[in-house]
Amino acid sequence: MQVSAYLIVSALLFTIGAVGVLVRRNPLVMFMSIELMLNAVNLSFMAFAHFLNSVDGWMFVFLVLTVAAAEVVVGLAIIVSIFRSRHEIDVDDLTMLKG
Amino acid sequence: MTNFPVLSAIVFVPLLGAVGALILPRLAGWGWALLASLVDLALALLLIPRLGTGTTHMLALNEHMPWLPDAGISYTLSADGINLFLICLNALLTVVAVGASFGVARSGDRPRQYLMLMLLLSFGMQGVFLATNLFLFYVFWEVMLVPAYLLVGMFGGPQRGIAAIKFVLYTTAGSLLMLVAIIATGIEVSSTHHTAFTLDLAALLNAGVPGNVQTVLFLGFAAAFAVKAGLFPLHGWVADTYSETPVAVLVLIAGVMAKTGVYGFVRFCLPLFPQGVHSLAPIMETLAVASIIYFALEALVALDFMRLLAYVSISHLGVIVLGIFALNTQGIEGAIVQMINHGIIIAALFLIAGAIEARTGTRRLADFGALATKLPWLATVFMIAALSALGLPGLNSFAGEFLAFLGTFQSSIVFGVLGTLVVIPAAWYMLRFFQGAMEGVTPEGGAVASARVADLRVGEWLPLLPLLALIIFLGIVPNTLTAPMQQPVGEIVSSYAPATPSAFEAPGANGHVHVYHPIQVQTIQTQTIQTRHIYVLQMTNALASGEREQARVGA
Amino acid sequence: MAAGVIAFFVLATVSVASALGVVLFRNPVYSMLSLILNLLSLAFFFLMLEAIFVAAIQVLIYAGAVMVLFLFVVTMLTPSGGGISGPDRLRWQWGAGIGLGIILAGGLIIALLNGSIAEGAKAAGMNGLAQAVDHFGNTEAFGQALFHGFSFPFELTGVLLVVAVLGAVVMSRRFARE
Amino acid sequence: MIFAATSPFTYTPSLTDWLRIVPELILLAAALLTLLADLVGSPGRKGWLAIIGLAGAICALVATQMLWVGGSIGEAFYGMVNDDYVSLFANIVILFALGIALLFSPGYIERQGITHEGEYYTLLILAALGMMVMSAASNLMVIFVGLEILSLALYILSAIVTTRRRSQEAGMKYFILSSFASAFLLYGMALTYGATGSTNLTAIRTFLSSHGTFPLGSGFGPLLLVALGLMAVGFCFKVSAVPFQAWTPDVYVGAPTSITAFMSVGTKVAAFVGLVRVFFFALPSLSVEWQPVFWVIAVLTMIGGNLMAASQRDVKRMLAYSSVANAGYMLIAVATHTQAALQGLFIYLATYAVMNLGAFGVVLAIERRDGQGTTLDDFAGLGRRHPALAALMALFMFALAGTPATAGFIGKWYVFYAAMTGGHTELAIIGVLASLIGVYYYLRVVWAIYFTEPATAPLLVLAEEPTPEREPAATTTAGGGVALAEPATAAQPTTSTKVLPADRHTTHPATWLGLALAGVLTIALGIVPMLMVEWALAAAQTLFK
Amino acid sequence: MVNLTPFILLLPLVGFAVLGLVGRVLPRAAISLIGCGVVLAAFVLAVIDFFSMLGVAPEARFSDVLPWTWVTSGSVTIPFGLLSDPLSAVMLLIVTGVGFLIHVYSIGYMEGDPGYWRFFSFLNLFIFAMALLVAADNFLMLLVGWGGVGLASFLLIGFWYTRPSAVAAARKAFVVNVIGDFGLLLAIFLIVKDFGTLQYIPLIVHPASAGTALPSLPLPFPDATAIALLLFVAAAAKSAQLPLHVWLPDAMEGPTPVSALIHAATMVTAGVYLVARASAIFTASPTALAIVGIIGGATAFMAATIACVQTDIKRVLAYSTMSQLGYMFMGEAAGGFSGGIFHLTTHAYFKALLFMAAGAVIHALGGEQDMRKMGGLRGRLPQTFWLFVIGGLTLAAVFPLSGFWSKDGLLSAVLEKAQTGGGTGWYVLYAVGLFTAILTGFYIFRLIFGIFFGRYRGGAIAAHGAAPAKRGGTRDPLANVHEVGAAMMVPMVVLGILSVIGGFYGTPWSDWIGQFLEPVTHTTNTGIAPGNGLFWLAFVLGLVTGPIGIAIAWARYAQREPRFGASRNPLVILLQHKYYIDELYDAVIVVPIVSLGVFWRIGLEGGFFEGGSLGLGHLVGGISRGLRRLQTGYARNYALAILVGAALLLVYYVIHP
Repeated sequence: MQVSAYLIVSALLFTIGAVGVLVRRNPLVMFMSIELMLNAVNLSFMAFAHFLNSVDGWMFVFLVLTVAAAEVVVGLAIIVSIFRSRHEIDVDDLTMLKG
Repeated sequence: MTNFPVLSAIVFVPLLGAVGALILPRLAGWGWALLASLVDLALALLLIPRLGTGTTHMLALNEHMPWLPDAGISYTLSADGINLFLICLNALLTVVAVGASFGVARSGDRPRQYLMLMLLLSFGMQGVFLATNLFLFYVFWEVMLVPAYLLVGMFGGPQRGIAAIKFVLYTTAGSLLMLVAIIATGIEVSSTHHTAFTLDLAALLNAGVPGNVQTVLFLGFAAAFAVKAGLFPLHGWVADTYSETPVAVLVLIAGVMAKTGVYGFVRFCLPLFPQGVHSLAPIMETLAVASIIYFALEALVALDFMRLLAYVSISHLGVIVLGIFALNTQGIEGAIVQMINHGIIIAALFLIAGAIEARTGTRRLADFGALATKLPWLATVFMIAALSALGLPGLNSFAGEFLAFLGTFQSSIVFGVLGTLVVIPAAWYMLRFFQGAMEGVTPEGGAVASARVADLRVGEWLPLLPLLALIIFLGIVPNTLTAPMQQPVGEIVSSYAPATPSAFEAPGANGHVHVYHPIQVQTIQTQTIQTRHIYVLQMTNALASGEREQARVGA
Repeated sequence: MAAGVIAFFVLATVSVASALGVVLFRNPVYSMLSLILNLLSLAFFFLMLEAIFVAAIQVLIYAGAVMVLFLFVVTMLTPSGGGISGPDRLRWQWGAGIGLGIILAGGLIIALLNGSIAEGAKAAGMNGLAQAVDHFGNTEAFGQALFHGFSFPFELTGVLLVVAVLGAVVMSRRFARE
Repeated sequence: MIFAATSPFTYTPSLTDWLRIVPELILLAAALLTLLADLVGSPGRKGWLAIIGLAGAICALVATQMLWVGGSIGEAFYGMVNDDYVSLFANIVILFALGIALLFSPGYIERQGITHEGEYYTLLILAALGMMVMSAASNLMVIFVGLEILSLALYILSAIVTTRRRSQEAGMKYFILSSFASAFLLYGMALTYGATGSTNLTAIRTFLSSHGTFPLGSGFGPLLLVALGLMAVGFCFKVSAVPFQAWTPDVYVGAPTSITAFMSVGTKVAAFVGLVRVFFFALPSLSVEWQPVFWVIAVLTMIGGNLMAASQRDVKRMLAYSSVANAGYMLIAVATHTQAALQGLFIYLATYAVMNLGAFGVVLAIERRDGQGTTLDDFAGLGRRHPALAALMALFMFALAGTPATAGFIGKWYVFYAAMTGGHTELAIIGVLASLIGVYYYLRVVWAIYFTEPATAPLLVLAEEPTPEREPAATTTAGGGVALAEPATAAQPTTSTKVLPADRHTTHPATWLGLALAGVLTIALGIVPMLMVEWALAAAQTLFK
Repeated sequence: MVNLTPFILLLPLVGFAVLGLVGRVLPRAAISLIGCGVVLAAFVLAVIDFFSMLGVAPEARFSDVLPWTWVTSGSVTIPFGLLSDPLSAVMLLIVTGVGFLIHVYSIGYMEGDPGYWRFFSFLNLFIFAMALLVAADNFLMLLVGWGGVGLASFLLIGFWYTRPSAVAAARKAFVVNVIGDFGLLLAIFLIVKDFGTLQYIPLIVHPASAGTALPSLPLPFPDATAIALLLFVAAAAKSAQLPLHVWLPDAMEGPTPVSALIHAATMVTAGVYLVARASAIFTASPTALAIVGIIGGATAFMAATIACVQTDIKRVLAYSTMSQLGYMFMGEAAGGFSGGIFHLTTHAYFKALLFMAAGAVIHALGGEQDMRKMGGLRGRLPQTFWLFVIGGLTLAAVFPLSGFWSKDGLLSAVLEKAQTGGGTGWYVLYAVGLFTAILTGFYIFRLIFGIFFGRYRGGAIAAHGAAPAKRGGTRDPLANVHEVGAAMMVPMVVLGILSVIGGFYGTPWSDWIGQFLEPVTHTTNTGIAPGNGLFWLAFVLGLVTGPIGIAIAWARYAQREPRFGASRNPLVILLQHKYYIDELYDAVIVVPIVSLGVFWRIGLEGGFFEGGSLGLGHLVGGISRGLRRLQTGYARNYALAILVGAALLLVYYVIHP
């Protein structure tokens, strides 16, 4: 397989994730979309690592995994905290700050 | 004594005064402020014997210290015949303004801040007049703005906030463009001559600004200066600011700060950008004439005497601009003389107007009449100041206006005639103000009819007296002012006039290039120019020189 | 080779479809499951790219542990109808999002099709992953790099995790003082 | 062994490596110490945690100084971090910001009733650590991890007032948007890696300079260019450049003010240093490609930030937009891409840090318990109520407006100067015109402080009515000014006798110290900036070769 | 010869300063003493100067004192110089001499005015300024004096500053005079441009003086016409010539001594002096001279016609002054510069006398100035009556009073000019002059008859300081009317004597004054020589014109009930409205300027500038609010913005290479 093939899959996943953030108002789903974007990038890294014969990509993926895990923890904590105080998690309701 | 950094002292003594004024309570602070301003005045006056000989070059007396050498920034102060008297004026008017603030210090609102800001303003303006590194100049230029903004806004009339912010926005718009022009000047000079980037005026003058960019750079500087001078059509801030500001502050703002703009033209634009100035001089002259006439007419129909004086002030500043852009000796010297005179007169007029308003509580001209019956001394003082303002021959303003118009006339008859025309509306509006307030009949039931009748108090006399003395003295011997600037102005003019040797021209104008040494702290002396005692028989040369003069003007 | 190509296309289809599922499923739980599917398909990609260890942690940690946490929260917060009520005030973002998505994907694909791995970079063989794999074995090579050349970022992840833990504590623990 | 000592598979960190990250290590130690110390002592009296953090910051600062003066500097940990003048310069600014934020915190925490004090301090210090790591990074993955450390810490800190909806909202928005933008950055990094074969900045630089015809001559151009664009998105988000600025005002307003003060400065430093490391150091050969982009973004940011700030009445929000606008001025330096511009950028960062921290500090000092009370109306008459706070605020406002003899002017001067020497006079002109709008809204604060009286009548009258004997208590005020009520308290006149003393807060001594420090530096950097200029030059020379 | 000019200036200046600063607290006697004393001393010095000048040869009668340099700027040096030469000597004698007499007169006239000290202070100021004007050795110092007399005139016209009419008159006088200053300034600029100096010495000394040590004016020189005309603008403004004459009648609002001193004897003649002083420049431009002549003639005629219908006695005299000044300019235009100065001196005597006498009448009637309310005062005020008659006869140029010689000299110069090739225009001017002479005799005796003859037409006159007499009382309404005191009478008598004999130093047979002034004025035209055929014709015409006018006046007004009232004759109405010139100026100049100012204030200042800056502010504010609406608060919108930015960047980079 050409590297381009992986990259195109990666690009598609990334785009879907990005659009997902835009179109969904459930923070959990938005969050999932972000995970999707990160994973798309991971795919690119792995493909590059493979085709470049370079270990950097692997390492980067590992870091991204960790970061994603940490983000999940923090993000879910924030979402839960908000849910606790207002029993609604619609992102569109968070518009006190504007203008 | 030669090693004493007198210029720095002149600049920083007011700052010292400001600090003291902030710390000390009411009258002690006032005393301290007055002391500081008096010391500053004394220091400034001490410069006159050193620089008033008529033989000192432009930028003769220097104090130099590196600051940010990589960026061409240094702490350089210079004094010569051009700024000598402006320094004195600022010091004097600071004394006057502080003196006139006694009431505030005794029982007014926030006296410590008031006095501090006033001295800070004076500090900034001394810096503006003395700085000859462009960066330093800009620093002081803006430092001057801060206390002015606060003074207007904190102590002004009911519309003070708007007036203050308008003032700041107008002036900042100009000065930010100047900032760009300052940087560009340094860059153009250093890249043309492949020298290190510097903003020292002396170094820039020695190197020379490349001709092709002079026009643009000049415009950048002119934006700042023209706004400060209230040149038409950039005057939008003037009337509002002046009518909202307390008079003691106006003494400094109208009396001195307005001069910084026109001073900037002389100090920086003319020597640095001869070609640019030359090509744009007609436009500047047009604007100056427009200012003169337009503001004169506005003064003629103003309903409120503070606004009237504001227009008077900028109309006269138009005369100064006109003189400067005549680009000949008489014009520029007249302009500088007029800067001093204008400062003195407008300060006096604002003090008087303030005294009137304090007594009557109104500033609508229609409310006034026959005050002279109650306030004869005030009327007398007012009369003298008004007469000087309208350019009565024999009082100080006349000398400056005469030279400025003379210079203008020699460079362009049309502008000369149009500019001189202002003497007619000037007489009209000043008399309208004077007579309207002091003479005629008191309107029934107005604020004036029931006004307090106390004439000028000692506290009001003292600030006015030195101004009156100068109005008369400088009208009789204006040569006091022009003599020290012969040489430096001659050097400026030499870049505009063809190098025709003339028995009556200053040596600097003979095409002889003077090299400015900002680094050494010294006063540069050349051979004594022959003193100019004029005797009847010597006048035999006059006609011959007159012909040359004509040739020079024609060229 | 052909098997590889077929596998690639199958996996590509699955991953893209599951990604779309994440975005399009109304119920976040379905989105969640779809995401897990996507992660798994990626793990297979990693296997195809000969990164065995990464594929393993992708399945174990990501698709496993992390997603379980996720699932837990999702189910907790979406008792019925997803915790979202009321009409969507930003429906138009669907149009904008899809439009932009097409542009984005189009741009990326054009760029990616026009470029490939730099020959020079490939020739430089940068840091010889293949040799290391040959020398140490796949997982061992990963470990060697992690604990040698990449020890610093690896240690940094420790800081990151401390932050995450603190965050979780701050967000969830409550004091009586409030 | 078939691998050389520099291979990633065999590289072993030595003592030199560790020595080069001493400041970061000290800070980490301080963070952990704070965490441990949090176990001791009762809630609500944990101001001394700040002292630990402060000690850590000072020690780190000293270490930074020692590294600068005599330490062995250079890359460490297999080229992951680069302990050079750039990172040291950034360390100084970040640690300064951290120190000031720590000084601001005790009083603020007390007043706002923030409960998780231990975590607060630890996260604050760790965020600073993240910033330092990010600015010292010389590898894309360290940049990314550093960025994530600081971001995660800041998400939590923004949302740390869990009882306040605005704070939660700020945390949530920041979290979603920042993660979103990070994904773009990460994708850009991935593509860069693909196009150049390495994540190490030096390697990328070497690779690009050794392939002279690259990138436009070959087919790799688009890949790297797209990578460039995506990374620009990520960095521009972090520095709050238009059109990626939208989160800034919301998060800055919602977050606790001490955090806002810190992140407005620290994030900018870290992000800009990261940005210039990537673009100036690693990708200079592509400057033709990225300069125009940053040109456009700089212009948009300057104009947009200033315009949007112009009509704000909430000073905190206005400062947020001002932060956007200032990012625009800094982006001028990026778009100019010369050594002087880099120097200007560093100077701007440092000067911006002191004055912006100060400005937020004053906002923090007058903020009410409910996190409100930062509008212009609340500043009205401050000159009479709190003369010292008012004077400081005026100073910071003038500084932000770029008045000479303050730090603000030095920064602007160097940036505009660099832009013009770099041939971008038009950017300088746009910059000065935009800053004219800035003058308006900064000085409007001064207007409110000095030119207006408090919006409502003194509450004393209200307090007098039910219980006249309370009057003496109400007239004494700790600020030394005249006791006038905050406007909002007048809205509940019935309970005013209770509300009044509670809401007339004193400013914590540590806050005063922080404000004084910021004030002194704001003036000092405006008048004697030589040392800073020199350091910035050294930093610029390091990076711009 | 000695040159005491600096002291002549200094004395009244000291007087002004002393009286101005401490006069308020000085006793009246001290004020009178100081006020008159300094002028007397100055007069004595002027006399000494004059006689010492007579002692030296005519070419050597120039002495320049240069106390200090006023200003030096580039090639222009202007000293504060005082020149003593025949012209300035004559002028100083008149100024200080007549000035002194009027000071003395004022002691009586202003007695009881609360502003007594102020009045004398201002009078001294005037004497100083006028002395400076005539003694200056260059045009700039002349301008200083020129402005100074304008100021003094302003102050004195507006002396009673609570009268709105006086205030308005003062302002009008000042502003119109400033128009003259404007002309003078421009003339000065041109002189500097052409010659590089403003000193008289090189400018005014004519080729005729070749052979002396003094340099001469190059002829022809550029801009001669322009300079001359600009100088004449100044002269016309100061001397109330068309079209700048409007201020002089109004200036009669001032106290009568002021009218006598400033608006008759001295200041208004400054224009005549200026033309004589710059005779070399005027001579160089025949065009300018012709214009001066036309304006002079027109003013002489027009003012005389207006004077024929006025009823305010001071206004009659004011128009008379204008008319006489017109004569002087006419004569000077014909080249008779010394003749102009000669008439200036005689005019100073008799017009001052007339004003003083009018003042005596007004004083006696308690301030009444309208001759419709006078009549029959001959019996009550006999001395005043006779002095008035002497003045009137002199004005009417009745042989052999001084006015006859001087006016005849002027008309004769005009005729000579006409005869020696000046063109027919000069004949017309001569005819106008003759006709005006008839009018002169008419209006002045209309005035005399109106005041002193016929029946008293006014109301009862109160005694000074007493309440007005009760109406319907049987007492003589003129019971309280008395002849004025010695302080007022003596100066009148002196001037009466001077009016009678003052003409004998300038007869056609022995033109002493012409010869004396010759080194300065270079008079090209001393009138028709006695040997000429036309001489006697002209002489006789001069003899009869005045009496003709007197006779007409006698016929119409020397009756018991003369009619001064309204007339339906449109010509009379036109004259009563002074040709509607004031109204014309209001409509054409004042109203447009003020309207323009107001229009600008509303339209430009309030509209464009104020509105513009506010509008700009609102625009920025509006954009700001508009942009802030993009900041919706929806996180998803923000994400959209990020994505849009990213997409734009991407598209740029993809399509760009």
